Amino acid sequence: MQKVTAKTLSGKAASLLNAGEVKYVLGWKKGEFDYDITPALFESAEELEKDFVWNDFSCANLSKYLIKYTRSLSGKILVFLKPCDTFSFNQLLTEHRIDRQKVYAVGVPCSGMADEKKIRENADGITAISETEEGYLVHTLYSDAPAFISKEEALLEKCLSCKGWAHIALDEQIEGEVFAPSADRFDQVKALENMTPDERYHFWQNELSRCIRCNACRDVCPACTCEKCVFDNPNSGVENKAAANSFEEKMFHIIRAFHVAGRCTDCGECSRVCPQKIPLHLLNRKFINDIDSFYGEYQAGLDEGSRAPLVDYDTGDLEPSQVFDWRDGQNA
Amino acid sequence: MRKLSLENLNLAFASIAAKYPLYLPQDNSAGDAEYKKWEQGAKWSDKTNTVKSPKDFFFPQTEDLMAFQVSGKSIDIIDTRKESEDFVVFGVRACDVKSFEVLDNVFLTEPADSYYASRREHGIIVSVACTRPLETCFCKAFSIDPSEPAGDVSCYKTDDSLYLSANTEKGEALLAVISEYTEEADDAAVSKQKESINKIMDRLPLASLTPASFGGGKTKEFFDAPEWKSLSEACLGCGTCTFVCPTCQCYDIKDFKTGSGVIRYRCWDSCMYSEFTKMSAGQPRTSQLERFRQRFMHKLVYYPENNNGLFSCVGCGRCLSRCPIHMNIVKVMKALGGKKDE
Amino acid sequence: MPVNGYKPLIVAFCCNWCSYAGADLAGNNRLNYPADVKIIRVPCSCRVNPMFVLRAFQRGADGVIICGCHPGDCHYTSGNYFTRRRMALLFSMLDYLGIERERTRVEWVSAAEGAKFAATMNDFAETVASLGENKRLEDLRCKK
Amino acid sequence: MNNRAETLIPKIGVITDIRIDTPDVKTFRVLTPDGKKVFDHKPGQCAMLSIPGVGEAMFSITSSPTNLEYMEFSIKKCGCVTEWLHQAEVGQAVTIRGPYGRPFPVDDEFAGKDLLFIAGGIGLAPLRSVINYCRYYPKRYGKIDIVYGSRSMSDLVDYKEIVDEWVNDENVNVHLTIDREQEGWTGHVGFVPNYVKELAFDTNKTAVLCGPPIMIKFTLEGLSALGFDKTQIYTTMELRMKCGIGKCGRCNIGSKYVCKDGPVFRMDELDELPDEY
Repeated sequence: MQKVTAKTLSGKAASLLNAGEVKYVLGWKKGEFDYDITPALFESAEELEKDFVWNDFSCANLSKYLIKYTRSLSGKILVFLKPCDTFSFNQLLTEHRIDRQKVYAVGVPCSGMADEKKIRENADGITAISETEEGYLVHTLYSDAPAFISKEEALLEKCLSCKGWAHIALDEQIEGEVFAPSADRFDQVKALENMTPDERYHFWQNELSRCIRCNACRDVCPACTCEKCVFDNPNSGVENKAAANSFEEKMFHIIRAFHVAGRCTDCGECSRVCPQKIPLHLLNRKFINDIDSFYGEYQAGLDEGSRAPLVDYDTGDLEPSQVFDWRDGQNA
Repeated sequence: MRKLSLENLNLAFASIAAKYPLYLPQDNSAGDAEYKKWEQGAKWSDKTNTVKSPKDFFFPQTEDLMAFQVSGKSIDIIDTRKESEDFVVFGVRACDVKSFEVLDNVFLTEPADSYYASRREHGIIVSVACTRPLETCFCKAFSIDPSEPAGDVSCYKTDDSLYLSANTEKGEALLAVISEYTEEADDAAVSKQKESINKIMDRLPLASLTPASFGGGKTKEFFDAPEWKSLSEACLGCGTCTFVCPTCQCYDIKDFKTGSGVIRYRCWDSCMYSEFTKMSAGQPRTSQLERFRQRFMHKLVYYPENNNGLFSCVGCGRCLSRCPIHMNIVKVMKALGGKKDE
Repeated sequence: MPVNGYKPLIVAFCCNWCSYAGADLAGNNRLNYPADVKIIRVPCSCRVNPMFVLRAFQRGADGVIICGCHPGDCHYTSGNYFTRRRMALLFSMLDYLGIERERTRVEWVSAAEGAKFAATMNDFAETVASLGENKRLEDLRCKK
Repeated sequence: MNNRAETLIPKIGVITDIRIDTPDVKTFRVLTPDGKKVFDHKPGQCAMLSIPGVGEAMFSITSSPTNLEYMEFSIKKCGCVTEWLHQAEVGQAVTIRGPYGRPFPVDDEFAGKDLLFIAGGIGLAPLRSVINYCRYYPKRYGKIDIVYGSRSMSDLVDYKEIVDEWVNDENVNVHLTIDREQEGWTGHVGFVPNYVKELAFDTNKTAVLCGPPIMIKFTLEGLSALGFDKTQIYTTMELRMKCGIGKCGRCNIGSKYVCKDGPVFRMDELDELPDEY
């Protein structure tokens, strides 16, 4: 359950709208059920009153929409950003993808988001989800009493290792308690590194074989902002939608992750939206972990204007041939 | 009606698999169901539906159409088609069975698509009634009864048994393969199950959804509706809805250069993708709004117009649970279709 | 360098200014290196996009080596520094996906190092030969 | 299985002649490898040409069905396939499948009518087939008027045929125009829509339009101003196609597929469809 209420946020937005400070509000809109929330643009206090929602399912990172809206709309756009979303926002500013003048960024303290897919796994026919301090009461078609799932069990993957220690690059911050980080985000990466190559190969072969090449991971990614994606270029010889074979799957996922390496803020949207639940963040985190350990710690989106590691170098950098020995030494 | 004790289910699967490739929804490592080839020890998933629909069996995501050998100025066409063999798809839900009819209308109308037709002829479909429809299910809106699934064989799974009845010759032949494990039974248990399914159907959150205001000839009515703007606004333009949809049938034909020749293959395409209609001469659908509108207009207006009122949606609910931004046909129907009642 | 009669196919991306000249020198000096090393000349080692490496494997390469000027000697001042970072990350990622780490290599070979070029190729071909055919990054459509 | 009518598997064609029409339009003659016509078609229909590894694309068949020897395609260089074709030489094999689409109603609505063909630029290519068909059967149709315009003299497609044959056909009136004054040009200068208005055609004609969208738009306005009804005007459309048989799902305008229900549409039919082309 979020500490800050939807009322607080929509009230804030409504007053700015009414005062003429902003013309649009980019937020989350409620759906048919308690969990199917859609990013949406609100233009009036009435719309906010009717449809605005802020709860544990307001997972969507809204920063990427600002590229589109700052280009197509005239007038200031209020956007609600969770602490982790602000990294994406700041990275987009660094890359000059957003017209900052058109944005009124409001930071929202977040108490951690819930993963609808995790809740769904053990509940058929969810009719309602009520949020409590400790977790969720899941009402279904098939049991009279609601099932309880704790906040920790239902937590969204990215929130397990929350990096939301601070909001950055904001116009205004709503006061409130922020979720405290827990797990080391590189645990799973290290676990995979410690497997044998055969084990790793089979792990990824199994995960990537489910890929249906829907491109949702790419399309949702706030770092994937090319005007024309290499995968959409028919002359590149890359499959952009055919799940042709395991080579193409690896090719797509390696290149997708590589193209955002050094710019990926680890916002976790790719894994969240994957219809086949492929742990795509483990590819991105591998690059982040390698960058951190080879070239020094770097958090994309933390400092506006910072130089991404892949467009930078040091004359004393590690040689590719030394990478494995060096890392094995670190892990030992 | 034949009755198969669930204790003998694996033996029955083994007998079928000895004769035909047998595909069955099984749980994968991500906790979802997917169709996989049956092998000894495989467990039939309890999930109501698979992530990918079984349309893959008849209209695979990627398939080779032919090959070419090019030398100098000359071209040889190589027919790479292989003779299909009979196969069994087990555990298909009523909505997905209906989706084959929707696809048939496209692929089997003249000129028929022989790749699809041959697989349809060889596929034996065993459907199963839904005892646990989900909150995202709305097949009833499209007059599909999950307690009366069609297919070559229909079956009903109770706590201890599987009740099977053949609807076609292919189905009879399949039941003959497992006859040693089945016995004749009356339909008391099945009637009871149907009744309970129908009760659940009435309680579903989307039970009252209806496509009544849509249908052929309504292009003008809906095409310029202002609602499309807010509905499509958050759409990412990915292909998730299309690729999990059992009735989406758009495809692309592309060439792959192998180094020694060329393979011409077909793969699923999505009208949500920006290059779907892109030509060197121009782009008729320049915005995501137009692409988004195309997908739903096709399902709710264009397709019924060309197919005697049949909608190109079966209410399986896959897009409801998989869309990254939770925009789906139900929201579209409610936003556009509800207007007239007010 | 056949191991049990198997000869690996090696793709070597060589920068125009140093390594390609190094390969030339190796040839002029009649130094032996396997004929199954296919050299692709690139203006600078940093022209090698990660996709080139994957594409080479797809098209049947069993090993991919990228050769450029020694760090500090790049014709374009800093190109090979970028190569170094990119390939370090890419190779590490390939290893992470369970693809044999010995199939990829970066070596710095100057125009004067004909002998180093030949020795590098011999050594790499031997290493790759001992791994056998590339199975984990193959595309069956290209194997006909 | 191979005895099925297989529509996605093409036949082999060979380019036996290449004519340079304009700086960016070439006309290709295609025959089977043993020198026969690949298939019969009706005026206005299309065929899928492809070069394996380059791509497949839909082209209107420019030659008339009454030509029993060969088929011709006038192709403007504008994308991958067309660029490749433009550098091809005589003897090059291509793959070809078809014919696709609904032809012009030459046996029904056109019969006995005076015909008015209006084309701009490469828009003449799809009309050449029907024009020559109607010229071949002069008794079936009334007078034929052709208004054809292009950017310049050198951009007029099939100029030789127009001058040598059409102009000399007593049943045909040819009205040529180019966009700007040019040395050596004694004909009309100006845009097609204005020229159509100037020519003030009688409204008892059936009109057929093909050209860039902007030309179509203004010519339509011109024709309406002259008193033409939408049921008297036909056009032929082009959208991206992959299958040619109404299954791949991309060339639709509303519920109609251009490859199957078109490419020929009557203007009042198009009016019923959403404005998305």
